[in-house]
Amino acid sequence: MSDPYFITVSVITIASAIIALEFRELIYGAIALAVTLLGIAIFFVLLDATFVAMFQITVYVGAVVVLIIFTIMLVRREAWLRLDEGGRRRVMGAVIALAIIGLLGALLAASSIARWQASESVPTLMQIGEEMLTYYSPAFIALALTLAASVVGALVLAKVDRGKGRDKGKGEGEGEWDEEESSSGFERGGELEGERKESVEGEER
Amino acid sequence: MSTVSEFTFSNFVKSVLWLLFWILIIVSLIALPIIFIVLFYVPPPVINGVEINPYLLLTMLTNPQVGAPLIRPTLESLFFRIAVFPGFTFAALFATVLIFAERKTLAKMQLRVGPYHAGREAFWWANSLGGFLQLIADLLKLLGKEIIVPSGADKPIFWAAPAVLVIAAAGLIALIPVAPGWVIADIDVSLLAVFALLGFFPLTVLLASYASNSKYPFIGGLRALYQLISYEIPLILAVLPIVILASTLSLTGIVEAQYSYWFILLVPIGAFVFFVTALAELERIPFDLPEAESEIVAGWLTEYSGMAYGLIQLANYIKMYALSALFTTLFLGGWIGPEFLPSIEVFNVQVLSSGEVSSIFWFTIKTFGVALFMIIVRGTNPRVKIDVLLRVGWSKLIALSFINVFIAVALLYLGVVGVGH
Amino acid sequence: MVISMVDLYSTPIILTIILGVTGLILPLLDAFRRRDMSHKVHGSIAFGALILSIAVILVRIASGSIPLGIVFTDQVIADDMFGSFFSIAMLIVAIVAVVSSIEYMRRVPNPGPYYSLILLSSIGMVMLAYSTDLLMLIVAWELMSIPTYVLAAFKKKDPLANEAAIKYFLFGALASGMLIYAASLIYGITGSTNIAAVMQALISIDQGLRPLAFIALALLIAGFGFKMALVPFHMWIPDTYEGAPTPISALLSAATKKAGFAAAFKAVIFGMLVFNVEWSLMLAVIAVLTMTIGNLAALTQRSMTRILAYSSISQAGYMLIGLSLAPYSDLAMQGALFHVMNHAVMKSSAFIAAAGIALVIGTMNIDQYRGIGRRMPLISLVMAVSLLALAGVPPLNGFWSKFILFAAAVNAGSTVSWAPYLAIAGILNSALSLGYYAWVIRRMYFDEPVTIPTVNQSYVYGRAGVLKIKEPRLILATLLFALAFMVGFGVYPAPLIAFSQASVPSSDVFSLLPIEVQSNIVSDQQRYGGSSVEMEVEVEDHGDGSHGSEGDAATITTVVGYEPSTLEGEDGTDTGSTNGDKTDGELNATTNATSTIGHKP
Amino acid sequence: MAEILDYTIVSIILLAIGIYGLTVKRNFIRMLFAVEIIVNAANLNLVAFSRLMPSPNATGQTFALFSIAIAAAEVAVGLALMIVAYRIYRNIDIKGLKRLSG
Repeated sequence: MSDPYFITVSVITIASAIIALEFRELIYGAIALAVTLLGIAIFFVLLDATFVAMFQITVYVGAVVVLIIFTIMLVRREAWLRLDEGGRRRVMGAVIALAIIGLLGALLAASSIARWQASESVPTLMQIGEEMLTYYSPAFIALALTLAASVVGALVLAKVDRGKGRDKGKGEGEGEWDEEESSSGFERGGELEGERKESVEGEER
Repeated sequence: MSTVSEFTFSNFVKSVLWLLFWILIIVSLIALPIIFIVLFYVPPPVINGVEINPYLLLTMLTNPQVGAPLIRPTLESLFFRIAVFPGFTFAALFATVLIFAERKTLAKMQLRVGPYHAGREAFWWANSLGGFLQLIADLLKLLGKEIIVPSGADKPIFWAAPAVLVIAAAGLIALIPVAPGWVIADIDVSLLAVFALLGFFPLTVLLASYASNSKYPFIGGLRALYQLISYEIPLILAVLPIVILASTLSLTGIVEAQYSYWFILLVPIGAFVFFVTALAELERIPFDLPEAESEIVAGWLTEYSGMAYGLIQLANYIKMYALSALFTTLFLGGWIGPEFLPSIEVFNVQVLSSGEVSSIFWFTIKTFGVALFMIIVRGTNPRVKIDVLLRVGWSKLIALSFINVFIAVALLYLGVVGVGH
Repeated sequence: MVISMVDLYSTPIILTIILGVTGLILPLLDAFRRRDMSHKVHGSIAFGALILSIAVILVRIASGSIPLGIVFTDQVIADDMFGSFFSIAMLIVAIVAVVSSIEYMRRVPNPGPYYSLILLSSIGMVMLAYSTDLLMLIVAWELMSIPTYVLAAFKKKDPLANEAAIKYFLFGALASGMLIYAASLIYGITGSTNIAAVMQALISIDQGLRPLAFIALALLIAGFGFKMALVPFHMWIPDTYEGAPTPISALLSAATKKAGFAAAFKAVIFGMLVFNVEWSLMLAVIAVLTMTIGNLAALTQRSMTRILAYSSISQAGYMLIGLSLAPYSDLAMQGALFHVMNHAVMKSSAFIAAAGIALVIGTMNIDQYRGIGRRMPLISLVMAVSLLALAGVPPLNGFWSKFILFAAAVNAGSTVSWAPYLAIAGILNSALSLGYYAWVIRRMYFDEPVTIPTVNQSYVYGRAGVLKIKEPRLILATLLFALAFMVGFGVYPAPLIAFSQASVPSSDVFSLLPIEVQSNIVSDQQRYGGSSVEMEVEVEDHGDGSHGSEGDAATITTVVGYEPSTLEGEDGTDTGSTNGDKTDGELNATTNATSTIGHKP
Repeated sequence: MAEILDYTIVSIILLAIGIYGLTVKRNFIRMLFAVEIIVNAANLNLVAFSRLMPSPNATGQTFALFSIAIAAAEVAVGLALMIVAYRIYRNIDIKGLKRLSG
């Protein structure tokens, strides 16, 4: 516990994690999140896992935080983003968090990992690569498919559908939502409006 | 209370004396005690077993030969490496030379008549260096200018962005091996670290454009984001075959793997893709959409002025040096070249060996050549449209880099090159 | 160190290749054509791929090369009967979702990605069912979840769907975060992520590490609980099922939830085998709470999807009975698996029937279901049958699985005193659930038809006043398949019982492990169900319990189950089970299984 | 060199902060932050165990790499959902959010 680097980095990491959640400006929250992620990367460096650290920075700072900030900039004027939580709720959350820290921390301190002696051997990059491509190769395939799925999914969601050809009117009408109608009862908002609209169109034809 | 008075000689002398008086006071009351405290309490640095104390320094002034054996250890110290040689000063110097070379080359290519008189007299012995002092004049101008922060700007981010850019660029140069053993941070995953650092640029640019609170910077920032994100993928893919062939992620290891072949001979497509994506990464013509001055004023740089602008430009040119050096390291064999230069000796003590001098020479020449090529591209090409840029990046370059990866794998399996020479 | 690559000819890999290639080609088809192709084309391709996958599993089972029970090896995936069982259940649901989507989603743009995401998600489920490694489990879990987040929000202009998806996403992300955290703790304790190695390492665990193992266990149960719809973690279920497109609700409720159970079996029941005493009572309490709260909440609902969502929560409680009693009774896991298969079909058919009705009358509100039984007789029939099956009315398949579960609870009463109360709670809850199922049936059949709002004119024919309704054909086809399944296996459940019995390990593994802590586990010749069964747990020297990146060859092969050759003619049984037909011959194993069921209570 | 207990305690504090964020915050992006913090706490655990356990092995680092990639995929989908929500709610006010209750 006497390692000054460790203490500094952990204080910065934890503080910026709290700032990320609590700072009023969302964009500063995102920057604080980036600092937290960098702090984790520095922990990795302290743990002789340089490759993981660099991977962490490349993926998180280079992609994830950029995406988050981009989204924040896109939607930052939206009022519904700034829904505020009540003070009581916040106190409750803090109590839960402290309880978790206390309970799990006590359990941890009681467990025998405190007496573990660190060994000198350091896992190498070659070992990681070998493990990933032999033992974990099916998981690697699954990961590739996961990334493919997320790309396909994100593209489909982010794309603006301009109705093409036959489906034009119908496709657009499908999800359209009329506030009066669907707030009145238990009805499903989306597709029903579409169906109704479509039926009108069908009659016109 | 002094009012504005006419300039008279006596006033001038009086003010000079006044100034001297204050300097004297400050030196004697503040600076001297500090110096003494430092001398008494801070242990002097020990280089090569010799304590560098003030006495030794004074001796060196009279008899430089005493210091000769200490030069080499000084060169090898971490501080010197970071601050001077493979580090910041070298890179900044390189960047300055690049700016000058760029101006001259562009002027020659496009028949521009620029400010070429500044420094012409100072460098009368080298006619082509005319206009060199213009750089210093530019620097002074930027230093003297007021930094205007637009109203409604997000000030902390606005101020921090140039600094972060410079730090990230400086981080890049820390990873590049200039000669055998001459690298600041010799980590075993330095190639990945390069990409990690390159990841900071889109983030910072986006934040800077957001913080400017202005339309053109915002457009420029979004363009920069599209461009940097979409060109990072082919950039990484273009480097993949190098990793496959050299079977290491360390830049030093990659250079050492090229003693028999330069990788540009084995994977020329990769070199091409890397060069194009590096241009895009640098936001240089033909990919300078984020700062296209004829469309969106100066893109995300619009609101920056004064020394903040200067810092950003410095970061840009250091980045240009870093990427040229990276190209050299990855494809052109880094420092590898015939050993022909003599070693440097001071008072018969060898400071740099012949091999080191040649290595530094070759590295510098190659890097400069790559940078010059970038400048020539700038001089001869128009800017592309954003949709062209994205289409080229996503379809053509990625496809090319995949072909490139297959070539590398084929080379590996055909036994042309083995894993890790 | 020799770590062999995984066998390319094992079932999960073949399925991954079939579904993955199809799934990746589907969105590209759109990219290379100027116009979107219709849902029919994409849906048919996806349907073909899914049918092919089921056929592959059946052929593999028929060839007899798949070991029975659960197999834990030193690979990340193992080709075993347990995985095949879950894969078949989940692929059936995927087929049902795909076929009904062709009609239900036909006006939603982007058909290519839609079916591609369903296929990718089903790869995740399949790999999850086969995985024997915590990392593999988590990656497969994400592969299963991430496409469903998108699918739930696929109607991009529908705010309800978006809300549902965002809620689902947040809970899903929290669940996966917890799982990764739990896995990190387990890795820290045991030095490995392979479940067999974890199992072995936990047997000889240092007492000082037990607290960490409990944290991990709690996090695992919470993480899986979100997907399984257990009670403290069920908040997102009704909203998401209501908001998502109904075929996707069917997929979520009937398939991803089952995958959650498969994962829980692998990681909690077997991975944490040593702690069975500690977790079983907790799970039992959660089971009772889940059943009761789900049923009570369902009573107050008026929207069909919400009713089905709450009913889905309560059904999770029944399955959890099987999980909590797994250490104490032979029948518990078997009943849970049987119920998993049944619930997959029952719940998806109920959802699809609701979707079919909504397609025509345009609402999920059961007050509008008045008299629908006369206008849409077939769909209403299937709806009624699947609701009754969910309630566990005797001649239907739901009865048998609940019966086995309750029998298991009574059976386990000899070991643990609280077990019979589970059976009582289950029976009371079944009665309670009939309350709202019967309400829906009453609305459909016994109430006078009012002028139902018919939004989709294309399904209506006849003159005004005597409106008849054409029932959507593809939806009807899937429903009739489900009807055949429910009634067929209700009348003659033996094949399915045999299949589920073949997929569970002998319960002796549970009684064996905690007692013989320190030494090697003795393989024992067991008599089970009249046929001689061998359960073997081979532990070759495995060093520190890791599959080891350094050190010598570490081979851990833990086979929990039977020898493949013990159940003759298993193939015929299974082919029958998935086709919804009865098999011809009375099989040896089948009779034994049924007789066992008969005796135990 | 810090001990394994220190790393796990930092990791648990981060986990608690993440859970706090998820229970308290009602803002989608904040909740996304909280999820990221939880995943990173787990990664810290993994890498710390991988290096500091009595017999170090590379599995923890491999696991961390997988989990980083998974988290990135998750964030991409989450933000796409966010953009869809933005398109839907651009023209209407806050009460839209209350539609799904219970």
